[in-house]
Amino acid sequence: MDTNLLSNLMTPPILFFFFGVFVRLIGSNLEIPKALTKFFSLFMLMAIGIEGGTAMADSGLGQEAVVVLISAVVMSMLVPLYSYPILRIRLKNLYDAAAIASCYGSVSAVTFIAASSFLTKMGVDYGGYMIVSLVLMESPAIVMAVLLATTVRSKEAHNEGAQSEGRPPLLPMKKILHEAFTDGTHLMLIGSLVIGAMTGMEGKKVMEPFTGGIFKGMLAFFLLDMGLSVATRLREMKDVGVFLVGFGVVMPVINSGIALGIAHMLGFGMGDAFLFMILVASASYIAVPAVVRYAIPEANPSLYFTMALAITFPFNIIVGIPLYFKMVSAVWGG
Amino acid sequence: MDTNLLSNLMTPPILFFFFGVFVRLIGSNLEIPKALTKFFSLFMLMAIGIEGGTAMADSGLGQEAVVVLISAVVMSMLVPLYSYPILRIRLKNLYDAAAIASCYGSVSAVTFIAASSFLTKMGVDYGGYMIVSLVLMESPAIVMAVLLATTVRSKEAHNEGAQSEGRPPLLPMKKILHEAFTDGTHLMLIGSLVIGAMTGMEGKKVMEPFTGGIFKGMLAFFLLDMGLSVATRLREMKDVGVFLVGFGVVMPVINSGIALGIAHMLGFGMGDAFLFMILVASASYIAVPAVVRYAIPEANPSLYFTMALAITFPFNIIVGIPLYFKMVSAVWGG
Amino acid sequence: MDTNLLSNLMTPPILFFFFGVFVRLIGSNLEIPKALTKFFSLFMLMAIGIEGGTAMADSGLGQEAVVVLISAVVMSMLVPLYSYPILRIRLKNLYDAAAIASCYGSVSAVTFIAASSFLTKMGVDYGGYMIVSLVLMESPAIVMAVLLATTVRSKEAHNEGAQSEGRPPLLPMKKILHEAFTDGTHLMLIGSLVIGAMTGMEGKKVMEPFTGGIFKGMLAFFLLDMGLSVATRLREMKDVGVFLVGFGVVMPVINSGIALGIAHMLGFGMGDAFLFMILVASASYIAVPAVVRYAIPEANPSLYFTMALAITFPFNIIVGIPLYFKMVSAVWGG
Amino acid sequence: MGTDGIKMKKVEIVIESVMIEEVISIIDQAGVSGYTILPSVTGRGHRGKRMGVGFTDVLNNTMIFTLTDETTALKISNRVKKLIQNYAGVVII
Amino acid sequence: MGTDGIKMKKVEIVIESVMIEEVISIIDQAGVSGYTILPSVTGRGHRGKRMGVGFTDVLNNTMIFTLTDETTALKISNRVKKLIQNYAGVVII
Amino acid sequence: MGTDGIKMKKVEIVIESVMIEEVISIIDQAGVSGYTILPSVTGRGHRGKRMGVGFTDVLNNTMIFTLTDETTALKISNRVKKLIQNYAGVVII
Ligand SMILES: Nc1ncnc2c1ncn2[C@@H]1O[C@H](COP(=O)(O)O)[C@@H](O)[C@H]1O
Ligand SMILES: Nc1ncnc2c1ncn2[C@@H]1O[C@H](COP(=O)(O)O)[C@@H](O)[C@H]1O
Ligand SMILES: Nc1ncnc2c1ncn2[C@@H]1O[C@H](COP(=O)(O)O)[C@@H](O)[C@H]1O
Ligand code: NA
Ligand code: NA
Ligand code: NA
Repeated sequence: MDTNLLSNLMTPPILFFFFGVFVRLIGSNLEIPKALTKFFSLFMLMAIGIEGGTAMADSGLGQEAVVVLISAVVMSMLVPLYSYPILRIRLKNLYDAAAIASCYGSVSAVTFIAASSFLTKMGVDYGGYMIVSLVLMESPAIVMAVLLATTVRSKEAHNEGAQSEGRPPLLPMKKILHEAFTDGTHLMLIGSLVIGAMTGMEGKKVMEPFTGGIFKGMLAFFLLDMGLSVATRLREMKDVGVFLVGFGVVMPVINSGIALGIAHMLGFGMGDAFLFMILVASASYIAVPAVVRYAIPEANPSLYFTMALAITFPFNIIVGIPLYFKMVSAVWGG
Repeated sequence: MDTNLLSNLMTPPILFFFFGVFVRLIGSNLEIPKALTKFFSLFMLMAIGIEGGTAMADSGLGQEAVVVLISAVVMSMLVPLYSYPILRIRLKNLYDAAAIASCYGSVSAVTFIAASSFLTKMGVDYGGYMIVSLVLMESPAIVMAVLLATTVRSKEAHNEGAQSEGRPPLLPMKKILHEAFTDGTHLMLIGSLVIGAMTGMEGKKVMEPFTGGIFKGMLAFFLLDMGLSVATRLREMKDVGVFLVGFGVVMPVINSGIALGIAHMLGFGMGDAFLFMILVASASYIAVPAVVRYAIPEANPSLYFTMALAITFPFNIIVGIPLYFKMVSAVWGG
Repeated sequence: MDTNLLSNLMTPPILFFFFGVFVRLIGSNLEIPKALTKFFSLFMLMAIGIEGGTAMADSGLGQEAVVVLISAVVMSMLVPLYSYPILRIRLKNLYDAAAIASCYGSVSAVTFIAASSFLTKMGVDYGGYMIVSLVLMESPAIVMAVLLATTVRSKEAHNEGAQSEGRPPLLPMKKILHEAFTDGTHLMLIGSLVIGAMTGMEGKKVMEPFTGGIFKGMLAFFLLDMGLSVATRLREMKDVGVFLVGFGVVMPVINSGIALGIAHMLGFGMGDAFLFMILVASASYIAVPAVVRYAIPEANPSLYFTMALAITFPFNIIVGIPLYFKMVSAVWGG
Repeated sequence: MGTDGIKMKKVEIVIESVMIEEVISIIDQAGVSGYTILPSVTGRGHRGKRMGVGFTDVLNNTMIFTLTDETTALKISNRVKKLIQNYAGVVII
Repeated sequence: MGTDGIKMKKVEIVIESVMIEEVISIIDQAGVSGYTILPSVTGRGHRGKRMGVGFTDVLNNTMIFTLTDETTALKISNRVKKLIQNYAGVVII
Repeated sequence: MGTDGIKMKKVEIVIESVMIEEVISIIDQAGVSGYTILPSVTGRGHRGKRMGVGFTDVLNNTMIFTLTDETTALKISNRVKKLIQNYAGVVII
């Protein structure tokens, strides 16, 4: 089965990711125009949104789905809550701890895509509501981060006393929440989900050659660009020390383990359990960093963005997907 | 039939248009990179051009086609001619009146696309020469506008007498006509039509997965961006008063009515009649505003561009298409 | 057969090339956004890379293939070597001679694509290793050019004696070689070839709708942009005199003749022979000029780039493909 | 320097893209008649390289400049300088 | 300021994109040795927001600057200022 | 002009895109704290029109500017001026 695992993982899109990393590490000038990378990311959100919406329209939201969705939201709040104290052990800048915790509470859509296409190749089913989980897990993590940061700030203000006057102005909470809930990539996914649900199978069929047929090719290009970006960040990684690299690799495994326990306890199907693990184990490098940069300016984006993109993302793609699948297979007896 | 009408209208591309409007109105930062919007518009012109060219190659230009084409050209000159005095009733700046009249004499390719795919879903045929009409209706309207503006200018010069010396310089007519006939989007449509006609069904088959298969997906992205642009213009709409909003909504209905009368009188087929109404009722927000900006600098682009894009386009898509279809059905006894 | 030749050549993509030339010559403002042209070029390299890699995986590298590949590499070094003295006859700036020689030693991927799709339409087979030839022919030509330039430089330094101090600094050879072998477009082709070879038919199938289905449409857009660029260069062509225009037209024919001789001598299959002629006859306007600009700053890019793009490319597409096919047919008795 | 004969100053600001809306509202509040935006620039500064990745604006910069009188220029500059204590950016008058 | 030791002026022009060709020919006619174009900028001015839509240039701006001697700079500036009575734009010397 | 009260100079460089890495390393070696890049500009100069084609950088320009003290500004300017004897470009201080 292991060679099967590997061959199901080593598809052209994933190989283009490795190619991108390699190409940048040897110092090539290969570049994907930014306008296209932006488009590819929106395209992918559209495609999975429609996929998920159609599946929802087809099967509705049963009790099983509701349990999964609630678990997803809860985990996206719990992960930051228990990650924060872990991060505080070593990080002096508590804002960094809050920001990183937030990214790990949220999810990576590309990891989800890779995992779900791997699952399909392994012949395992999953519910369309898993995509809804993906959507629901974005914002709570951001809200948690903002709350954590606010706590830090008021503590600091208390310690510093009257000196706090000289500090740079912060953005009002209303603006921050607005930003968190209207982030473009976030809405793109929700909108596509709703449109998929409204138009059902017929809508899906109309969009199929675009969102289905050419999907893997677009994904290949996007992953190539991600490979380039990952390598660029790896080269600049001096900020990220051993502790954080360790966190970026160990935390996903812990998170996936906790997710596995919950999934088993609540009686998820095997496919749903696997994707739930992936969601909980992955970290956001698109939507969340953009909002966190806005909301917690005191935190260094080189840290949280680099960790989510350049450490945890490749780890999940290469090691995580087969590992979590073995874990889930062992428990569900696959 | 009404729910049928609605479901044939509410396809994913159109829903993405509404989504775009919504997203911008709530202040999201969602953006489609401009390079891609530009590309989508060229792509769509290529696709319908090839479609039309192939149809032409297939069936040739019969007498019926010639009658339709002449009617189209005539209407693209008549609409500005009778719109101008209507606009003068309230507009002080006569250049604005000329510019707006010009946009309404010309056509909207996207409205045409939406209407023709709606027609196909309703199971009604139409001639490939309707796309030729689309092409032919662009330039005459511009020429009319330039003539109107020239009249206004000479009248003003007469009134002002010697003072006219201080006025900013205008571009020579030769440059303006060159611009009108070599506008990139205009030529893209013509070129694709000719290439479609030259290569016929075989050429179409070669291009099919690109111009056919993925068309609806590309359209969805383009309409999403149009939704964003429409909402942006709506937010900036202070320039456009009640009179002009009224014009943008009522005029298409009047124009479509006149088109209906002509189509009936000349014995058009039902599908041709419907698309003829759409062409006459729609207003240009791509090719014409670009040339008019160049040719009639005294007119305010916020007016004519906003009216064509943010008022008449959505009106035609939402209300116009089903309304004109009902009108045409009533007369042709569909 | 001649009308068959013509109709197999005059496909929509090629016609869009002519359309692009025409449109720019009449002064239209039609533009393809640069980000997309860049993407189209990478897309095409990905598509042919995967195609070639899959074919390789399927059939392996037999003795025949090895002979072809060695011939290709040898020719990419020979062409600059014998082109350089020819160019010296009239060119005073020997760096220009070296740079031009280099471009003609290398290859044009788009010419190759047009030729191979023409070949397929003519019903003639060819080996997947021809794409490997395409890859292998890029770098040797650059290395030859750098060697030629270095010779010129040391001769000049000798002539000038002590004066050479004031000359602008050159980039170190190590940097130049790095640039030559890590050029982005070059690596994109190699990477896709390797990924195609690794994933074989299964990988190809996954990517098919993207790299296969919509290929012709993307090619049409790319060729449209190339047509625009060719016409722009033609308008600026004052630098390129009669001698160089002659070189750009005659040299491909000579090169293809030599390639024909070698192919016949070594017993290539007809399809392989034809594509070998195309590779030898074509000149690079993407990868090589970029590296040569870096490596031989003393040469004028308006010369070598314009010649490869605006003279030899259209010549090969319009005259070369049918001509070389007739030549190969005459010898192979097609 | 100036469009109307009055002595005008050009204030140039490079700011991380996520904050461009804030800078615009600072300029708007200062009552300036206009500004020009250069949407996508990259760079290096105290906060390291900001060479952008395509799928997020977190490491992109945006440039904006405005022509205005000296007093307003200073007012804008001061407010933006406060902002860039927290966010990547640079102000040039 | 300058490349050749001569006192040079930098003339910066923001103009609506449809008119960039006209501005280039003004610069060409003034006999200037070169110019640089920043193809896609957005902005706000007396004529409202020009924040571009992708499918048309009607609401886009383009920026161009040229280095030249003072006399030529003034000449260009004056001609462009006439142009921007009718078209959106701003000139900075 | 300046961010920190010290008298600062702005050095602006337009260079053909293939050489931007070289210019960056000149700036880096001069020990400057930062720079900003305008990735894609076009133009005309002594070497003719550089109006870019999409599929190659050979005819594209890139602009970069850096704020620094006067001495460093001159140092950078001199080194870049040597570079543009061979490559298309212009330096403005
Ligand atoms: N000395 C400088 N010259 C030009 N641009 C600078 C300079 N310092 C900073 N920048 C720009 O401002 C951005 C943020 O700078 P910083 O906040 O210092 O990281 C950088 O990414 C550059 O684009
Ligand atoms: N005060 C200003 N500072 C910077 N840019 C300006 C200013 N005023 C106008 N602009 C630019 O010039 C364009 C046209 O201005 P206007 O013609 O005043 O609408 C605007 O869209 C801006 O890009
Ligand atoms: N006088 C000038 N004003 C503004 N930009 C210039 C000027 N001269 C040259 N440039 C820019 O520098 C590039 C290279 O110039 P050159 O090396 O003279 O061909 C041109 O393509 C322009 O972008
Ligand atoms: Na997570
Ligand atoms: Na109309
Ligand atoms: Na060759």
